[in-house]
Amino acid sequence: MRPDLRDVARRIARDIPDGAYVNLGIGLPTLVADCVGDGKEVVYHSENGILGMGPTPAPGEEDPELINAGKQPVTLLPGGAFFHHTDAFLMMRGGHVDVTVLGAFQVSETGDLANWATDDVTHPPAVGGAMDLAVGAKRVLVMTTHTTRDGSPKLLPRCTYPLTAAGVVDRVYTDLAVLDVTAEGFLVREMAAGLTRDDLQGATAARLSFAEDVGVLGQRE
Amino acid sequence: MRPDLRDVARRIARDIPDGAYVNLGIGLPTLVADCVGDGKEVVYHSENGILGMGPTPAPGEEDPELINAGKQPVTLLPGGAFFHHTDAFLMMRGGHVDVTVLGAFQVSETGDLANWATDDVTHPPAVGGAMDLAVGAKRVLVMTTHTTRDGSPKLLPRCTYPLTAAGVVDRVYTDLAVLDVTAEGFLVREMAAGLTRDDLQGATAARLSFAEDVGVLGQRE
Amino acid sequence: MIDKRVATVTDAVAGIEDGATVLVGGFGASGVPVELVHALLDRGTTDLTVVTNNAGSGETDVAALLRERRVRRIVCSYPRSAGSVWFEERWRAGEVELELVPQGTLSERMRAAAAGLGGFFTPTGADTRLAEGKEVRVIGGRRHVFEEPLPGDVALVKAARADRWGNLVYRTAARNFGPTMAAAAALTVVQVDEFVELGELDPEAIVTPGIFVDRVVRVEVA
Amino acid sequence: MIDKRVATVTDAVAGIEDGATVLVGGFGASGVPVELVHALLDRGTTDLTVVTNNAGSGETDVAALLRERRVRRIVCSYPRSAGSVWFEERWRAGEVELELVPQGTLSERMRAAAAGLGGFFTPTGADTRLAEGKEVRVIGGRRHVFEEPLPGDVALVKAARADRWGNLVYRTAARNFGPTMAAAAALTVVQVDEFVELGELDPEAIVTPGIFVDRVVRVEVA
Repeated sequence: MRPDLRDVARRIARDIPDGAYVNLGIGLPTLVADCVGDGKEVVYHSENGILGMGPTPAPGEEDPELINAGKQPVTLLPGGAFFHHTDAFLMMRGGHVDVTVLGAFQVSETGDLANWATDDVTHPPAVGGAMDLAVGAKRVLVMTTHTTRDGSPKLLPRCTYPLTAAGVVDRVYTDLAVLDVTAEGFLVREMAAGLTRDDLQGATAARLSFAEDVGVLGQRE
Repeated sequence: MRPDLRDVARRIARDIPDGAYVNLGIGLPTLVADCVGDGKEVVYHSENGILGMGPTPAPGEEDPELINAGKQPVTLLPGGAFFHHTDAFLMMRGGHVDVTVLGAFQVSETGDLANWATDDVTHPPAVGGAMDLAVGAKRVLVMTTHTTRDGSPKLLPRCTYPLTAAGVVDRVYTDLAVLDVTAEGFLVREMAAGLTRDDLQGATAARLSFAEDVGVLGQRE
Repeated sequence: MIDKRVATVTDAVAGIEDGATVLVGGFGASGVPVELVHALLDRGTTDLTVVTNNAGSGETDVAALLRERRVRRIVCSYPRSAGSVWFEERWRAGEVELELVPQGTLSERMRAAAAGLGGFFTPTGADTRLAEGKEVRVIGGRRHVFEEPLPGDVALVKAARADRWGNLVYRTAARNFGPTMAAAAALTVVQVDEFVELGELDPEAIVTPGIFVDRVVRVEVA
Repeated sequence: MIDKRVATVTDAVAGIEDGATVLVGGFGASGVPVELVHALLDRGTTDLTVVTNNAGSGETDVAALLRERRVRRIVCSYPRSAGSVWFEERWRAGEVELELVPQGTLSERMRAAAAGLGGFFTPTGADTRLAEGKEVRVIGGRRHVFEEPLPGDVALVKAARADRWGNLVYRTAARNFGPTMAAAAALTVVQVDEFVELGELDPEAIVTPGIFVDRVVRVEVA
């Protein structure tokens, strides 16, 4: 059975070490927070000046000013701290965030990331903090569907959409595979059960290589 | 009677407006704080992260960590704040300090200031925060004896000692005169009682011009 | 005697002129100085350059400035959001110029202005179209783009409490751009929920020292 | 589980290697992490580059490192003070290299390293001999000098209180270089007077969030 995005989030959560400082991008990546368990203590960072974000508040308990980067209400854990935006981005750009998980429109085999703009010029552009996170986090993980809704590949030899940053992606997690970005391009570490190498290559525009011991995605839970 | 340095400090204090944010350099300029009265509320800034410094603590009341830039014990007034060094210098460099009073080895007629190094190479150099204050304060006042101990002039066409900053001095207060730095060089605003213009020019290497209404230094108290 | 408190939001925005560059605090709806922006709207000030993270939403604050055609140019990292209808309308019609800046660079450029620096090199955006026309330099083997300071004529900021010296503390994530904007503008105007006596704020915990603040006004919490 | 507390100053300085660049907090005698520097001395670490505002005084901390010839190079704004005997002795003998940096530039260069920036232009020192050999650029009609980031392999910092996440608060003017140095080093080691429980520090008043801190050790107040 093809893994769904919650399975992908669970898989990413496994790769987040105990004690890590983590920034989850807006949208899909926020699913990861719910999957980090096993007694791990992870400190979540938000670009708007929060370290130590806790779970979503109970209905009626929301504080309209205490929000995350996606403008959703959050809470603060004991040990959490508030600081201003410039310090929040000092942390992001300066390599203090251990792991970030970002969404993507496209990822290239050299680790280029495109996740802020398409070639649609009828909508005003918006970039937010994606570029700072992409260049600054110690480890950049991408969480994405393997292809677009119409089946076009998202893992490409070169991105065609405007770049967020060049050569920054460390690992990509999709509903079909886990792939490392290496000097030789995408290296498949895990694949969804029932998928052949040809299937996966067929859904990928970049040329894939395969690790000696390709695991089954979602089978190590 | 030739004014002493306490008279000069009193004269400077008169020029500090109510409500000003003021940084007093190490040494002589600290005399100014004791002379600011008349119900003025002045906020003193220290480069080591203090705004709202109060008077010297009573003997036995010193806190060894609460010191000023000259490493002397100080106190904090209600409304005072502590911050880190980088923010302290952001204030200094960024034009947030209204007035600084600095000592000088030499001042040039174009407002160059030399106050951190002589040509003595047997002592290790030390610069501290003088350069940041000199370039950053909105108004740079210099407090100095008019000549060195051996009678050499300190107000020169050009400084011979290494510069602290170029073109920054607004006004110089000495035991002989108050002089503005103008596009035409030093303009004498006030002179000590009993001194002739020739006396003053004789003690000054730079060429002086004189305001239409030269006042008597120390006579406006 | 220092007393930066003013009585009304009208007093707070007095003297702000047409053509001003105005830094407007807030991230999403958190920390937005809504009443100050509305006072500026009521004042009739126009031809503004607005520097702010988002471009407003619905009919309030920056969205209202855009609706009333007071904004010539907006410098911003994320103008597009649910409800950014007026921004999109004015932008599509070519009635507002947009300078898009990565969020960290936006904040850092204001800080550079506050700190009296002439600019800085950042890796953020160096390999992207947002670096077009900018100086790029390889430092430590990595491409960096040169970014200029971004000062404001005015900053409009929301904080939680102030004393008469203008010392400020904020509340949770409403702090966001406030401290940087307060330090980066020639005239800094702050709305707070509450005034406190001088000395009541902990000197170890003051976030924005009064040296950065020109006017504070109390706005009743709704 | 995050617990950055270590039991002894010896544990706190474990692994610091010869040749390291060490940022040492303090201004005069205020905020100097004396016991951490002595632990580094006891460890025998040598060939150090020390970045610190002053060069020590008397026989303690940085002065002791200089006396014991552990310092190859010192980066500093004001090495000369009453009692800076060991610095002067080593400097006169040509046994320690001095890089003199204006104090604000020293602090800002460390901040640039902390912030992941490639350097900045500052007006400070631009017309002085401290700009010799450096790039000078006229920005806004004013001469600016280009300054590079100054990162540490290690920072030794003194604070007042810490929790197990490494969140820190300081005491009065002992804060000085601590927050900047803590953020600018690969390994940040902090001595505090007191440990507190997680959640005991006010999240609005934490000065150094634990993200910048690797080890905290409690040192008995004499």
